[in-house]
Amino acid sequence: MSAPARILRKVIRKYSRPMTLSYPSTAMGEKRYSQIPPKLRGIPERDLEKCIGCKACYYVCSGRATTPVMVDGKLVMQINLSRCTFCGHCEEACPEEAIKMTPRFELAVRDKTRPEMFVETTLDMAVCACCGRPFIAQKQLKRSFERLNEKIDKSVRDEVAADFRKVEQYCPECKRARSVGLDTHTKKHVWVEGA
Amino acid sequence: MALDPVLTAVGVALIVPISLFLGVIYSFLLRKITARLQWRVGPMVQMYSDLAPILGRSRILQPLYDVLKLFGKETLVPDVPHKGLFKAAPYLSLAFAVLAVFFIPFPGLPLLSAVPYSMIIASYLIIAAVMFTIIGPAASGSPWGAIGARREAELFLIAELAFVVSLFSVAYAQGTLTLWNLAIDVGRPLNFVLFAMAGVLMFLAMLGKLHIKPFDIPEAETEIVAGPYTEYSGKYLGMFFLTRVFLFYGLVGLFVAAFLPPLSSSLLWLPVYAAAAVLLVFLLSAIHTLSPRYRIDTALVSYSKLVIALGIASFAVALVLRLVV
Amino acid sequence: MAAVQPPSPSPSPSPSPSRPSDLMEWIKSEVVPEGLEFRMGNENRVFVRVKPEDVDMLAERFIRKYGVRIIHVTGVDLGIPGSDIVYLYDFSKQRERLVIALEANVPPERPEVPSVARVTWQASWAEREMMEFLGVTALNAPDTRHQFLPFEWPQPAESQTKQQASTVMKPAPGAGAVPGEEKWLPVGIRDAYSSLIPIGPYHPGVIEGQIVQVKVEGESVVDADIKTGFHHRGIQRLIERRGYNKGVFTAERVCGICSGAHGLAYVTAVENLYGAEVPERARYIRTLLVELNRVHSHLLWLGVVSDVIGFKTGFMLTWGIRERIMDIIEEITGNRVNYGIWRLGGVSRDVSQELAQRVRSIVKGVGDEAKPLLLDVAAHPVLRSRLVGVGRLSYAQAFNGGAVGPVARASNWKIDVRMDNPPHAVYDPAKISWEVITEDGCDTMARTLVRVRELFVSIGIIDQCLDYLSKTTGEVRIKPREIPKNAEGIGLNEAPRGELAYYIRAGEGNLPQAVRIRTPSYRNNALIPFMLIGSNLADVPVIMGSTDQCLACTDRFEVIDTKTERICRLTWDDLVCLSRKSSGGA
Amino acid sequence: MGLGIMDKARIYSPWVYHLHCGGCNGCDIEILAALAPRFDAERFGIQLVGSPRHADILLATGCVPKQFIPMLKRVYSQVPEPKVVIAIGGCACGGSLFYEEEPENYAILGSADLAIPVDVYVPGCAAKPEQIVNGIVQGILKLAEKKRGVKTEPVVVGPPPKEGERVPAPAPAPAPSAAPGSNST
Repeated sequence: MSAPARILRKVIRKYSRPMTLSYPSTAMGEKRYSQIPPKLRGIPERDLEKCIGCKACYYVCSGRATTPVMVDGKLVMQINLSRCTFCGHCEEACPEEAIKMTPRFELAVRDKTRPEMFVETTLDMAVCACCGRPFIAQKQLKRSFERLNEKIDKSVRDEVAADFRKVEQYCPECKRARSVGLDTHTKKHVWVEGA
Repeated sequence: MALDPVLTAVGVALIVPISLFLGVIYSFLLRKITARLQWRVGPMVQMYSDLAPILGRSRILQPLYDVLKLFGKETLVPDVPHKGLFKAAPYLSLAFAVLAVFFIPFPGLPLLSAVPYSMIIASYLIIAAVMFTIIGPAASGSPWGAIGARREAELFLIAELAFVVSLFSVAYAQGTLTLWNLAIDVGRPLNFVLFAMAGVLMFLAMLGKLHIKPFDIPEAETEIVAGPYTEYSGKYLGMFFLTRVFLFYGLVGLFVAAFLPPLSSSLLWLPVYAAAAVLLVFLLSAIHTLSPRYRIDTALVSYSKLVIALGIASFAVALVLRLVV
Repeated sequence: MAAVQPPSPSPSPSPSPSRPSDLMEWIKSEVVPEGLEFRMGNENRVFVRVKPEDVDMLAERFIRKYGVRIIHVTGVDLGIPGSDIVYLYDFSKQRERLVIALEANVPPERPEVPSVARVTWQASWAEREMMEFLGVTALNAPDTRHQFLPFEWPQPAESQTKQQASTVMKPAPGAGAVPGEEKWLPVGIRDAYSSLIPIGPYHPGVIEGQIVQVKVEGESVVDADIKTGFHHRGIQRLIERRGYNKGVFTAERVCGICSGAHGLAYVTAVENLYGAEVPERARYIRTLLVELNRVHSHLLWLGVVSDVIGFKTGFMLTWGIRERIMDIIEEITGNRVNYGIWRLGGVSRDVSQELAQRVRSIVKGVGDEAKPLLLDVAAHPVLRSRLVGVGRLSYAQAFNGGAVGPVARASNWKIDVRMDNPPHAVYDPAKISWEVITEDGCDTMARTLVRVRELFVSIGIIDQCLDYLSKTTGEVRIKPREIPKNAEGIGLNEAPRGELAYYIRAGEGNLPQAVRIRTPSYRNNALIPFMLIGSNLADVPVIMGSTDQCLACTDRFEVIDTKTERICRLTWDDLVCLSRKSSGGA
Repeated sequence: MGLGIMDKARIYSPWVYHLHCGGCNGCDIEILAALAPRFDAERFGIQLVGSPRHADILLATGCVPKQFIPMLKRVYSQVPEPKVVIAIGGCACGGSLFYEEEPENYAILGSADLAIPVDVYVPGCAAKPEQIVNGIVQGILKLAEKKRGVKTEPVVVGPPPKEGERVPAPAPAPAPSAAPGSNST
């Protein structure tokens, strides 16, 4: 039996029932809709409570699709889906597990600037007491203080907390400028006030 | 049989929509059966219920929609010296295809096939329809068009040889050149041997003329962009596709008329005619699914060997039938 | 065909396992006797400082005496101290996993290097690429035209001979080329008897953007030339700016079909930099994914070639089977195309035992179903008539031209990176039993058979990997150590199309100073014009497809044509033949 | 009545032409996978055609290396008028991994919408075949809105948003009447 005849027999017997999924329409029931594995790297989702605005995902993103954006005093961590490569690297790097790659992938838009193309979390910023410039997200400040507490043993904890209270209200520049005066400065015994 | 003008006039007016509809159904069947043999669904007969309002209820008339869409599109004409010929070719090839349909009997509608020598006229019209798909692209000035036209001409040689030899061997055996007489009398039982052989020959000719897979060499889109139709767009391309639809109906009608005599003689035979046509389309799509494309030179060699051998054999049988029996 | 006849293929002694110490003696005594400065990298990589003058003499000795293969010739621009030209030689046939890199420093005021391309044709393309980007001229190289940039751009290498200048002329105004937009198109002499067919960048038979100039008499091809460089996205400059961790994701997106191979090659190169040790389970997961990538790439290729021949059913059936493999890849890594699990020192996702068990049965089902079907498709008489004897590439041409992967193995040259210098995955015959497939047909049919049988070997490897993964557990990742400052790393991997080489030189500030990628299609594309000459026009897409060339791979840098002995008048006229002024008319 | 049928016919038989502008051919293969048996696009009459002259819908993939620009524009100008361009994959939508701002990537232009006007964006690094079929269905709907003979003037689209630059949120879209599964027109 020549090869084409064998192929025809196989085609009629095995391949005449189409394996086509009924994708855009759900009329044929869920099973034939489309098979999506649970751990698919689809559209990322940011959890508002957990995100502390630490920009770890921005430093890790190889395509720079995640960008921190200042919008009228608020920090907006924005993933621009038109440039995102869905690689899941930010999900690994996020210290707070705020980003989750959902198996959702359906997205076809007519205009690139539609809200569906952006995954955002907005955080309000802590303002520097001295120069009045927003320098860090409040949540990140609070969270880093909690992290600090976990690591320090009990005895020193309240003293450190007091120092931290003094330091936390200034932005890095002001802190550097005024740090000598603060009694938390390591070499404060060297510096003599006004000398 | 005298030609009463009234009946033929009605027939002629009636046959154009019928042939268009049947041609579209045949091409749809070809696409659908090919798809089902390739493990997929193909144009859907019954569109999904929730998509129907947007994308239409059913796609049986898909070839018709393709043609209508092409008529609705803007037409780009290349800036070549002989633009007139480029534009005229589609009109002429469509005209000849429609004319050819008039000479092919439909069960119950003898049309002009009762005119003496109607077979010769029908075959010449079909030849002319295919001829203009060669002349038009040759004038299109693009290297792809030129190569496509040359391949079409080379293929045309062999397909034409098979077409003519099969028709005339049957005509010679029956002793008449009018298609209607052929379509009516079954003649001697021995004819079936001749009908079978000439039928296979005609089948090969149809493969060549309708660009079915082993011989769709002119339109090999992966080798030469779109073959002869590279430069055509919009309504000219639509006309070429319409020619193809009418040719499909014409060739199937001719096959049934010449080689399965009683079928297209009267209205009673219509269901059998339809069954024979569907079976023929199924065979065509099976061949279409199963064979890759020949290269033009190997195609000419292997195709012509087969065609010449069968041609001589069928003429011999026709000779025996005509003289001895 | 080539400037130099290849030596008879030296009998490849079974590579004897060598300890680093006696390796150095062997190199000092035999290979490079002069008192040159040696440096031993990790995993038998040896870096030798050489004077620029005797580079071609060394190449002559290596090629003549040992029948060695050039992996790549590339240059690193150091700025003030001139630039380092690196010649990578694959000695893995002589000593186990030995790769020797000769580095010649070229002063900025006199950037000349004797051309190695005169010795062996394998280096001709790499040298033209070097000349184009670094401005280091190879003295009397056989061909000095541009590699990626359009012909039109200024020629850094002034040593272009008079004769070559005549072949490449500016487009005469009004010669069909739209002035202004198309100024980089050279217009040459149109020969009277043969018509020139530009298979332009937009051609249905070719998935990616490349121009093949085919000079045709009637239907038979007289002369051929390839100009690509359309997919050049400056990937190497990006990786150099982004650092090692982000580089994984950039390297993975060089090519969509063999993204697994690129991921593993890049990770192997960086791990070679600092001599990493990768946990056993991660190695098995890496092997599993590279082999899955090979299976789906070969199925894809079978579908595309049968589509180009016109056998649409072959395309539909092979791609239908391929969908099941893509489901498995999607299940394991989360994405069908770019797997994204490659990390320095291991893998980012673990394959659970239950998943490995389930996938194993699916893969076995696919293997059993595909085997009879593919052998039937390969035995189809009309298909064979289109493939047998088409695009011939003899063993001498393959050896001298430096073919890699299935194209070389189909010409009876037994080279396979998984056997010679395996990447950081599990390939030693002790743990996984597999074998290298070779055919001696030397034509497109042989390449088809090589790929079909390789597919089933890969399915065997996948089965063994899954068997190991479903039985054991372990950690999948070790933190990468600090990368020493001026370390150099060479990562080799067997991509579905052939040998893939990454050369990375570490710079300061945790950024690579130089990343050089040499992809398999870079070599196989060079041989396409040889296969095209003498074939039929209808076969041009089939031959171009038979090397399974992946332009996106090649164009991370890219390729221009080759140079035959004869003075080749490589011309092309109005480039895109569809360019007709549209006169409207509804 | 005549025009009505032709507009309807334009929805029923969208012919697709694959316009690769320099991508990594991950999305190009997914487009072919959309025509393969599992996501058979021919159910909706979609056919891959060989020449831009026959095309209605252009599937643009890739981040347009600079050598492609003249050819891309030329092929775009040859597609007969009621045409729709669908940008498939991250590269064509926003230049994904290869687009860099301050040390500008010397080799590429950015994304396909900088060279030709794009109607539908389908993001994803290797957009899944389902997404592509979904995008084509969106393209069909957009094609239906384009009247015959009305030339679509090329919409000049600026470069993708720079880092730190807030993209203005557009006006809310009309109620989506599109096929389920795609969440916006």
